[in-house]
Amino acid sequence: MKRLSNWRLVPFFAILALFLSGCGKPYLSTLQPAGEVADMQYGLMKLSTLIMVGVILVVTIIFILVLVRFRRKDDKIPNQVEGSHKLEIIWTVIPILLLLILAVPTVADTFKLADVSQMDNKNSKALVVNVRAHLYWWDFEYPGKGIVTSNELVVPTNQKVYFNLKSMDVKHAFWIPAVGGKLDVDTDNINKFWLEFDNTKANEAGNLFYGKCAELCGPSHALMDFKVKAISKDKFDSWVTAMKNVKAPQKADSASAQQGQEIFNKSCIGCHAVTPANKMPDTARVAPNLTNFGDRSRVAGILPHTKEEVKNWIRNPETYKPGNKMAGKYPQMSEDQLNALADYLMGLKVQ
Amino acid sequence: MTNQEINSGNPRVDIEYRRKKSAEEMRYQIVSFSLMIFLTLIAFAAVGIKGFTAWFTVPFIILLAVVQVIFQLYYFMHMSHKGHEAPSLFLYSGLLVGLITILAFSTIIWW
Amino acid sequence: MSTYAQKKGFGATLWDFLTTVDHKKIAILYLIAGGFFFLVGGLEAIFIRIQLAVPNNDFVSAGLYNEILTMHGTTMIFLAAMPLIFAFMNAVMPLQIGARDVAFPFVNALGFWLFFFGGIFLNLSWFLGGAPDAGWTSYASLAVASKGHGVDFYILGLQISGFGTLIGGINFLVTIINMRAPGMTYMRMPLFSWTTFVTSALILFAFPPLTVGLVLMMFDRLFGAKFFEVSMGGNTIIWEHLFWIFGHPEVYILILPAFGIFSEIFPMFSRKRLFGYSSMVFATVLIGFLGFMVWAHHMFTDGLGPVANAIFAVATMAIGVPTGIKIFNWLFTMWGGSVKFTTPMHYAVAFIPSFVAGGVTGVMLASAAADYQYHDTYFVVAHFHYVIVGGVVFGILAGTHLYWPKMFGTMLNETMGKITFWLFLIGFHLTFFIQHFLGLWGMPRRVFTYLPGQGFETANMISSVGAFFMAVAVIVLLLNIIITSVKNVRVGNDPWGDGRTLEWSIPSPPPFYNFKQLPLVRGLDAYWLEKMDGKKGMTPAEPLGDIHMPNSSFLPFMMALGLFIAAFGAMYHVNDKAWALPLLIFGLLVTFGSMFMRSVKDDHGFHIHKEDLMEDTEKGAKA
Amino acid sequence: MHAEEKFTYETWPAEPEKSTLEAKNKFLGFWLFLGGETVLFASLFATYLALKDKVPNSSQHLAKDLFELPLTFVATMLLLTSSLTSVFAMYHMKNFAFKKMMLWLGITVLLGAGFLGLEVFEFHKYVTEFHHTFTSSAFGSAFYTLVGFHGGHVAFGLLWCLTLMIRNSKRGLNLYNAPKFYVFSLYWHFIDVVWVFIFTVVYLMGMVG
Ligand code: HEA
Ligand code: HEA
Ligand code: HEC
Ligand code: CUA
Ligand SMILES: [Cu+2]
Repeated sequence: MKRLSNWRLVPFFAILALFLSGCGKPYLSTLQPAGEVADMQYGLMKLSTLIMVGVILVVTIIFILVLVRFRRKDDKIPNQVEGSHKLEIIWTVIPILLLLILAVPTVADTFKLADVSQMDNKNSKALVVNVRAHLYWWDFEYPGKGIVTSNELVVPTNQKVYFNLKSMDVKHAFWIPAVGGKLDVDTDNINKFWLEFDNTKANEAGNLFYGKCAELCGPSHALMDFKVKAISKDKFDSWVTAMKNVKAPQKADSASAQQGQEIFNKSCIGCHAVTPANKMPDTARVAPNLTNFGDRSRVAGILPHTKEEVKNWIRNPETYKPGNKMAGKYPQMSEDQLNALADYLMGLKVQ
Repeated sequence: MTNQEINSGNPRVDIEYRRKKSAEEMRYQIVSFSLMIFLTLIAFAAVGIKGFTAWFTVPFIILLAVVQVIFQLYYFMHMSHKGHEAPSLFLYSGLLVGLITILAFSTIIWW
Repeated sequence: MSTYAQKKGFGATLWDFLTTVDHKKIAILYLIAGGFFFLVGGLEAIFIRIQLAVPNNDFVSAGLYNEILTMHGTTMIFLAAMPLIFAFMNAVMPLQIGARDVAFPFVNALGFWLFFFGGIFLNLSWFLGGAPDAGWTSYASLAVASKGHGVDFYILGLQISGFGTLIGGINFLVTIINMRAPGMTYMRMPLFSWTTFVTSALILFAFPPLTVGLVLMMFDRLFGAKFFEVSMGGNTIIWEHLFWIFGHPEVYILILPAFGIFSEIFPMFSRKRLFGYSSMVFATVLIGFLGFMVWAHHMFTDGLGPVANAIFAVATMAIGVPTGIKIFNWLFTMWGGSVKFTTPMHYAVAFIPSFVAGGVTGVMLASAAADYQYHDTYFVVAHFHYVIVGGVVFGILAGTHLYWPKMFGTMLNETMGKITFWLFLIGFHLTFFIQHFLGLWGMPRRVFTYLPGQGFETANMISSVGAFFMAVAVIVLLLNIIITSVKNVRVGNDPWGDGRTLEWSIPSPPPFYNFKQLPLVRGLDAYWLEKMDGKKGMTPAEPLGDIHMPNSSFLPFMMALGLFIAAFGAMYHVNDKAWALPLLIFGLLVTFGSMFMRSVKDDHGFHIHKEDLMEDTEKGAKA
Repeated sequence: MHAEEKFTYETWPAEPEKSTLEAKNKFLGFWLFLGGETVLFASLFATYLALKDKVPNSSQHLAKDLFELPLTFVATMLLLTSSLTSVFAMYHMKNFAFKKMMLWLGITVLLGAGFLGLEVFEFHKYVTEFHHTFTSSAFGSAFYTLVGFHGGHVAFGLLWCLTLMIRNSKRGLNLYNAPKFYVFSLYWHFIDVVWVFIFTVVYLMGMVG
């Protein structure tokens, strides 16, 4: 019987090991935290898992003993026990203690994560990003720097980055699993929080983290991904300078691209900006800013960043993101025009 | 479960007693009605007369409302009578849930 | 049994069920309708799992997936789990407390028909232009933006069926407070009746906020109000609060009766009285009470601020304590007992580790700062299916096997029952265990597909395979029901042989008046006490006398039908259809007309005379 | 005691609203329903408080511009008095004085109808003079929903009372209909309770600003 219960414990330890080993992908998994916030949360996860596994173990041991020892063997009527005060006190007090152990760090971390006092501090040099969620794409504005980028957030590592979240249509949620927990992007009010991107972990993840929309927002909710390029402070600063330098739409360099630019200026520029200093009010920014489209790693957040996929996207966005707000808003393009547009767009680089 | 006879053996004695009880209760009810009207008047006056700050007026009129409602419940709706244990339990539970709702809506809806 | 066992034609039987006010027949109606919706919801679950089995799947489209997802959650919670629980509450609770009937038989029937028509209305959306697609939570910004009538079906359907649930709850409360048999004090009441009581109280206080939420949403979508329109001063968080002030108690509305069923099964098949009865009662009440203090744990990521999050986190964790008390009391009920592994007992035993696993992940979710990671991921999906399937569905399946003989007079086959059990158990863990990890690895919930290369493929495939095990299990259960109904082997009062409470002291199924003479209750487990004293049945508490019974009525059906019709009118009125307003008025006239009829036509019911009852006894003895 | 039994002044029980099992059930069931209604109205109050004065632009009127003391005061007096008259009705019900009960119920209905009339007048004024409508802002929606729900309850109560009175006008009191009258009076008081909070929270607090 003892042997049996020991044998039954093996899977639990296996599960525990699996859980703590942190599988999943480094650019995505919450079990491979890559920043202060995710670390804190991972710590809470480990603590709570430990407690919970303890609880499960106790229950399981009693459970197995019962199943093994008290099967019906004869027609004897067992003793009708009413209860036991001692036992009842034990299983009231111990859980309370366990919960207290969990509650204290929970409360402490909850307050730590909500501390955005640096944002309101006029003198602080904290980096702030205004995040605006739109149906199936993300807009990132760097206030004070006068630049806007879309679908690919660029941040410096090893420093706190503060976020203002605002939705332009329905509710979304902003989530970079490997770097920290999510916060809703509400329609009613601006939500604020901070994240920190760890430099070493970012390198392990290829400097690219996956971000997701975590609140059901319509048909393409599943496809409302974005990417986070986490780079060192120096690289970030040079990126900002490079972006700022784009004062006017970049000139196309090849003939095909030039043709593409013309088409773009006719059919697309009404929605898409190609300069980073977007002066329009935020409600008028109806489409992703494409200034640095050539530097991106995905098309529309999900498709591989190749010329072919750019063409596919423009040919028929609806097949890739059902319900998106671009489909049907511009004339059908011929194969040549698609080629030209793709050449132009892929050439939009700042670095 | 049939009911036990509430009346005593002699109906006349009982009736007399009951009449007296109800007349007495009626007096209470008229008194509480007058008080309710009086409280209402004060509440309206507190708002009508300029010069009080909202910090005073609002809690004050809410207090008056609560008192008035207690009169309604205990005298008009007879919650003071026995046999109202279950009704009070459920009314107060409902009130508790409702107050928590109102508290939440005046704090964590933002602004 | 002169009145009960007569063979009737199909039409007469149908009419009987359409007009019945007998709680035992209403129980059967709830069982059938709830069972049907369970199959529908299960089929939707299967579609979900097929779509997610492989990345980039196109089994269903994105929009359709959201409809299936929404309807799966809504159907399972409102139209399957709750009605199935109501079935057992109706079938068993009045018998357990020794009552001849419920307090409001007419209202009881009305409650059922409202639920039924609400459910039908909701599901008709599939055929009338598309189902609701904003999730079962129907968060306001998305729900108001949702095109077509899907969300309107949700609002109106839930409004109608929710009203049915509410009056059903009041009926149970009054029944328990006023109609317990002589000697049945509160602290002698079987635990299932206690959980019915607390659940009904939760319904009474939790459904009004939902009603208000649905009304506001209806006004916004159908009548141009601006509650949730931010540019007009509205606020969508109001919906979230109202929904969860209802929604969290709702999950305890589901689980408490399941706890009740298990609290009957453990003592029965351990032949031992429930360990720590009074602390079980206390824990039930405490869970119900705390259930109203924690709703914002569904809104940790809303940005309510650290103070609110911390308060609600701690309050939520507190619920683990009374639940733990229950778990250990069940374990110690079996400890030292004589445990027989019948099918219901299988479910009860499997429930303990499954539910504990789901419960402790609940406590993990309660840790607000960590919930920022879990929220809206598959970790949450895993949590709630562990508690709901491992708790509520196991409870329902256990109850089905346990009470089947009491409701229908014949046993379900035990071997097939155990096959169902094992298939379901394996499938359940296979489907949902791995989902914890999917969530932690970064998979959000409510996604119609996922891209390859993120490490989600294998786990999703495993999960989908598990779902099919559950489907096979359900099919075996259906076969079991068909086969045993055809064989129809009749059973006696106490077919399990270990019955402890009053319902096992009377015939299966019971006569329509339940108790010829009300029983005298001498303690907890009243029937068991008598059995231990060597008696064959309960000692009557009253001499044999006439019994007063309510008349059947078709009005409940009509009232519900009227609202069903009116709902169509309200919905199509936004499309400027000329017939919509008249239809709305007509429907309301049907409902209010029926109510009017009900109040002006006196209905004093009828009496069963002493002589007939005696005749019944003789026949019963012969049969 | 059977519901159909005929009674006299002498045999009429002390608590007719609780003398049969059916009556007891009705009595308790109705109280529980009121418990639920408490939560319902609390939710509406909460919504109103969250949306009070939430208007899209400054051209729209706020609570302090809309409400006036005299109108609310008269309405309040009507409803409070009707609560008293229904207490009188119940007093006579308990004394088996059917005619007097009917008279007081009639007065209750009249007062209630007066209240409702004032409410309609008031709404009409807001809509025409202030363009404060159900659809003009979240504030408007919340205001009309809360006050309208109460008004709807009053209207339903009036119909209910009238139905009871007409239906039972020829048959006098018995244990079948006495609980119905009693339960109606509970309902009517409850409406009054809600109104006390409406005039305090919506009107008076609205005028305070
Ligand atoms: C029957 C249904 C049911 C039940 C019983 C529970 C029970 C619990 N739930 Fe769950 N929950 C849901 C159904 C249910 N839940 C659903 C449907 C959702 C998702 C809704 C949606 O978004 O669609 C949800 C979501 C949900 C969330 C929100 C997650 C999110 O969206 O981010 C949270 C957060 O706190 C939570 C917590 C809890 C807790 C603490 C319990 C506790 O009651 C559990 C208590 C039990 C135990 C703890 C185990 C036994 C105890 C012991 C053995 C004693 C010792 C234990 C300790 C010391 C820990 N639940
Ligand atoms: C009582 C509640 C309940 C129950 C019992 C279930 C049961 C199941 N649920 Fe779930 N589920 C929810 C309530 C419930 N669910 C809720 C509230 C949500 C959230 C919705 C939202 O986000 O809005 C959800 C969401 C949800 C998801 C997440 C979807 C997403 O986020 O994208 C998934 C995915 O795996 C899932 C799967 C399942 C499965 C496989 C079962 C299985 O256990 C089902 C087993 C049953 C069967 C398999 C039935 C078999 C039927 C047949 C064989 C048909 C035969 C037909 C005829 C004879 C006509 N459910
Ligand atoms: C109605 C305005 C509109 C017009 C006109 C429009 N688009 Fe778009 N475009 C959008 C929106 C909205 C998105 C984001 C779609 C999504 O991800 O859901 C988008 C996305 C894109 C993307 C992917 C952006 C990224 O960040 O990866 C590209 C490339 C693109 N559009 C190119 C074009 C081209 C080329 C044209 C003209 C032929 C065009 N668009 C016309 C609205 C528009
Ligand atoms: Cu945006 Cu989901
Ligand atoms: Cu909850």
